[in-house]
Amino acid sequence: MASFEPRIVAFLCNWCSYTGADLAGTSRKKYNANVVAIRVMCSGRVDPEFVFRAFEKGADGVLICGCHPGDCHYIDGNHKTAGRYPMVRNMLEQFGIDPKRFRLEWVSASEGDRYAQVVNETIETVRALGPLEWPKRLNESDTASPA
Amino acid sequence: MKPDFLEEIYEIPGGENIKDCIQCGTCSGSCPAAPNMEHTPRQIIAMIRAGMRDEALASNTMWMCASCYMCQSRCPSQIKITDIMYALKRVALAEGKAQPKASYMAQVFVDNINTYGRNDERMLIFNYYLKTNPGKFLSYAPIGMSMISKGLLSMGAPERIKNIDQIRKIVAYVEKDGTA
Amino acid sequence: MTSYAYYPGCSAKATGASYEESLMAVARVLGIELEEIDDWNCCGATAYFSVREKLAMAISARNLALAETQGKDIVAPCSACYLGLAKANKYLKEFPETREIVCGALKAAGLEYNGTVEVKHAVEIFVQEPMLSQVKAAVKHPLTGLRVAGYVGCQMVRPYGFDDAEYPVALDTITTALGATPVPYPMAARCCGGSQIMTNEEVALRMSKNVLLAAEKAGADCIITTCPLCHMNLDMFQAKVNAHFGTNFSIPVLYFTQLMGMAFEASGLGIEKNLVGPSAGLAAHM
Amino acid sequence: MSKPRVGVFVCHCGSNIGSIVDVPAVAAFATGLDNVVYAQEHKYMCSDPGQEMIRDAIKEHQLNRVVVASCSPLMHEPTFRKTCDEAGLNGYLFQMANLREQVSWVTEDKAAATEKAKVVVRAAVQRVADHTELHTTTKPCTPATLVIGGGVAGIEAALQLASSDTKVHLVEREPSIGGAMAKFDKTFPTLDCAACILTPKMVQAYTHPNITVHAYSEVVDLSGYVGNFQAKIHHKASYVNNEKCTGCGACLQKCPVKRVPHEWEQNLMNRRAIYTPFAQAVPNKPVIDAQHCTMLLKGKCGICAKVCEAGAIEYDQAPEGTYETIDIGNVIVATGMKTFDPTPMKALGYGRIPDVYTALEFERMCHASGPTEGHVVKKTNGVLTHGGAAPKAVALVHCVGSRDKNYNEHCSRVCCMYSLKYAHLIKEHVPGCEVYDFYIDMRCAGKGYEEFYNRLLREDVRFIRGKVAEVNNWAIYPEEEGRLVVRVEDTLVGTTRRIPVDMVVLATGLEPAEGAKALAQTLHMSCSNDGFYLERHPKLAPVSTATEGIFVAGCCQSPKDIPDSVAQGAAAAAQAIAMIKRGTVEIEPTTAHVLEELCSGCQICIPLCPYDAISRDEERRLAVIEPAKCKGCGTCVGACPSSALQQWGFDDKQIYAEIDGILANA
Repeated sequence: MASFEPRIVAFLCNWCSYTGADLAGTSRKKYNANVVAIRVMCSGRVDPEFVFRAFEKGADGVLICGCHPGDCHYIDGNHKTAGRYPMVRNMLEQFGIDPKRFRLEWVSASEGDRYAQVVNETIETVRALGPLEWPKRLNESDTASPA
Repeated sequence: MKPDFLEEIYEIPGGENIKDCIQCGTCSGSCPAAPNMEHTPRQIIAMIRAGMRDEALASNTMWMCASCYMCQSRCPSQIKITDIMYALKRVALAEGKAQPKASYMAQVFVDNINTYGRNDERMLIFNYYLKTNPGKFLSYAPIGMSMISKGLLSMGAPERIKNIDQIRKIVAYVEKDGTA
Repeated sequence: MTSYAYYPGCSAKATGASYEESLMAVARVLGIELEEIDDWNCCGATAYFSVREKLAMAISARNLALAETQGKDIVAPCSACYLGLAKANKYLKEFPETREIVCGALKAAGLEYNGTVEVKHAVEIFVQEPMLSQVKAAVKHPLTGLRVAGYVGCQMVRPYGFDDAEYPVALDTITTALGATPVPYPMAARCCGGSQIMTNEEVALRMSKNVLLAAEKAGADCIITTCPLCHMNLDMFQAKVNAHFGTNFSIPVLYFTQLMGMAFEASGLGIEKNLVGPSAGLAAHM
Repeated sequence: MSKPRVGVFVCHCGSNIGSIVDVPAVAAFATGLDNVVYAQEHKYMCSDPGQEMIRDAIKEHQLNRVVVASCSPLMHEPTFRKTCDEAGLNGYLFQMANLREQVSWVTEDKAAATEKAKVVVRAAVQRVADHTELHTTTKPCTPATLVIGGGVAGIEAALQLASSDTKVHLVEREPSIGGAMAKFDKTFPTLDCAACILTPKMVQAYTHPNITVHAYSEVVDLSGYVGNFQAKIHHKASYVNNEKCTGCGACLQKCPVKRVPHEWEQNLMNRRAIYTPFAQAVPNKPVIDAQHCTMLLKGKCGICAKVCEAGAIEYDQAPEGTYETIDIGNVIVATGMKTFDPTPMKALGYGRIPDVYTALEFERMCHASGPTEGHVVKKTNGVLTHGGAAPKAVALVHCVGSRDKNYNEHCSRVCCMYSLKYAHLIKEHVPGCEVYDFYIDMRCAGKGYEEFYNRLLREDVRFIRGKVAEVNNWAIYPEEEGRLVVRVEDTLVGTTRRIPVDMVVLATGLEPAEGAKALAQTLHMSCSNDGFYLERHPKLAPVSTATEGIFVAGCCQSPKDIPDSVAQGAAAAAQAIAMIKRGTVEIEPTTAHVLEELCSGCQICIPLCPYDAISRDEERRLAVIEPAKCKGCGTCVGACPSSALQQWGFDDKQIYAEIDGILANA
């Protein structure tokens, strides 16, 4: 069958990573079309609920990008995101979702190349894990038997 | 003119950033052998980009290179120039375009390794001058004699490593799909 | 007890014999075990790369595979061997398709390469602590007043190497540890001409001449080298340089291990095998 | 709320989107989506006809939601928001779908790009249905402006602002304003004396009633928002009372500590423990260097206080200095640059060979009040003194630390020109001196620059195209004895050359100033890859930044010459003046708010707010948000366990809708 095309939702912070993603565009850096981005004012705005909602609605991977520590437009929103990140990973594991499907990366406004690279890496990691189809397999454990 | 000559060099490990050359001349300015080269290293890179394949391969520049890596360490575009000089030597040898004597030395050196697994200096000097300038070999006699008297040159036959078959298997394996 | 896999290189058994002898003598004094790699083959130096690239790496990698069976880092006294092995070790990690071919070739020969050993130059193992203090402690005859030009040539410090690429300090560190005085030497990391002495003699002689000229101008009593090819060009062909350029250099050229041996009052250093006899400054310490 | 009637407008953006994304197909796809009552495409949505089309459609089809699928919201969200307002539709009932920067420009495969475009449009359509009317709040704009950096760009900005009768705070961390330009002898291409054209402006800035110069001070904190910033300034302890000090200079003569390396003079001469950076310093008030003043270190001396008739010396000033907070509406950052330290480029010999100088060192040598009072001379056994021997030949080396991936990849723009200036100055100061100029590309792109280059060609400067590979101070050939040797390839001739000279001047490139990264974090500004400050848009908004109310000018944004720095200073001032003249600023309504019926008073949100905008109403045990303080980051909203906190424009429902739109039929 054609290689599995994962669907990934990305949450990008307005000041750094969304601008970095736009820079990847203006510099014509190519990356696969599996990732669609949602703009939030700060990575701190990303409620863990959004992550679970994305998986519940059929996403195979979720990526959050924020400013490098010290660069946050709101002083330390990114530190709070980093604080929530381990908790969300543990919960995903308890739901039987492989934590490698969920990723947090710092991308600055001038790192167009890095954004494209992070996106492509994430797609390949998730592609290797195969489709999640969490809604159908709510009880079956994902880590035990990846597709 | 062969425009894809640039791509050919570009593919070689170490040749990947030849496209970044801004022709500044730092490499030639750093090269101790440049005064004796028909083309300076910078000119050779310009010729590669211009697709002047035959002229570049026929030049003596890469055969003058002493592999001191000064050019590579100073290049503002971080081009591995010494690796590119090796690449040119290989392509010149492979296509029989290498005219200067230097290419014989490399050939004799490799033959020694493929035959004995090691390089006996006497064999290297003897075979090289036999091919290029036998008279010259005699001029080494005084230095040779003093080296023998100081025990730096044995008179015995050249040694062969125990597992010379491993060398042959390696050569056979790599040569089988004709990779350069 | 520091122990290394010793890679002698082809010249160590012939024209560079005194380099091996003095290295072994110094290692004995400092309690360093140099276990020669069994059935090592020629590293290919620069020549093999000029003929075949992937094959050159495979031939060189055979030594890496053999050293991996000993499980110890490689010490190569000759700069050309050091670079030949270090380059293979590095490129095999950087270029996957080259690694595939080389590992395939080695497997065909019943060998295996995993990249688990590092390649070190002989100078490196003496200048880093704790060994440097042991070198100082082992000095029985401080070489006070001896003016030494530390010459590393090129491939020990470029393109990789553990010291500055243009103004290395390692040999000066050793010279000072032995009680001698390092002279400011601008040609410390410039090329002696290497194998061009055979293929383009005029170029190589000019390069060696400049190395000798700088040492003479710096008032050095002797030059210490870290490579048998540099030693050959500077010592054995010093007469040829004089003949060609009308100079009258008479600068003794020692391996840095011979200088260390002198300070340790060790025997079997092979100093008598150097063609150019000792200068007055050097003789005072012999 | 009436049922959503969504209009979707898909843009070709010329060929930027249309050449990769099948725009008609996306428009057709949009018509099939829920709530979409109208879909149209256009070659340029942001053009007047494009906007006209939206306005007409809103009226004709009673649209109460609009989606524009075109470029990034960071590009044209304000444009289309205004378009909707003009058609009577609240600008926030609108959402953009980023089809250019995040779809067409980054996707090679046309089919995949079109599919992705459809998904992005669907997400926007589903999100916009949940949008609610919002209104920006207008806040008064404090008519005072903070200018950080007293170089030529900062001075120009301050003077322009002051001439519009508004208050300016000019903060400069050196004891005097003037910046890098004050160190120059002459300027290219006119060969004006730098001091003659700069000092009048410095004095004008210092004496202008509307400008307060905070010299020897630094900005350590910035809070608030556009129109209402609070800046905390740290006044370093100068141990001199500026009001009392008359600038008579008596203390400068008598201070017994004479051998302190003079940083301003590139350490080519010494200064005393009490000093002013240069003769025409503005303010002309000395400062005491606490690291070298024996009175401050050991409590012995006090000579400067004795000779000071004005009694301005105050040894008892607090060593940590004083702090002051000011209210301002805008900030203009003009913190300049520093030049590259060539020491790591060992081949060029700086630091190893005495007569190898950096550009600024040579600039000071040419300057009449510099270490050699304008005499271009060699050092005599390592020390630079007036009596030194004049050089017979000088080498000017271009691109030192610039256009070099081992150091700085960027071209520093000004070095070719100032090297030409040096060539002229050498010919002038040392008649008959040979001047060699080693360049890769002679970049003379400014007004009158090429003509200046032609002038130097006529002054017999030897131009050699080739980057200098090394400079050595030991001779191989007789004519090199006792001289420096430059080794280079003359690339136009194709040969390597060894050129004996007596002096080398390195055209060191321009880098971000010392402490630039720290200031960026204090002001929450981004830096581009090369470390200079990131402008909002390199072509269309070069002096503004992503943050409203914060502008950049001069070399802190990227290397540039004096004319461009002055122009940017004035440009930044104009944008600040426009906001001050308006008197108000529009504050984005995307702040957080509390749904009191859901709030359990658990206080998780309170410590999360970096701006203390959340407090607790003790009687009703509820969280309360002060909208003026809230900057709309949403961190509290993301943490609230009972979703009692929401953010206007980024409501949970809206983001859920966007997620569902992306993953529909996944």
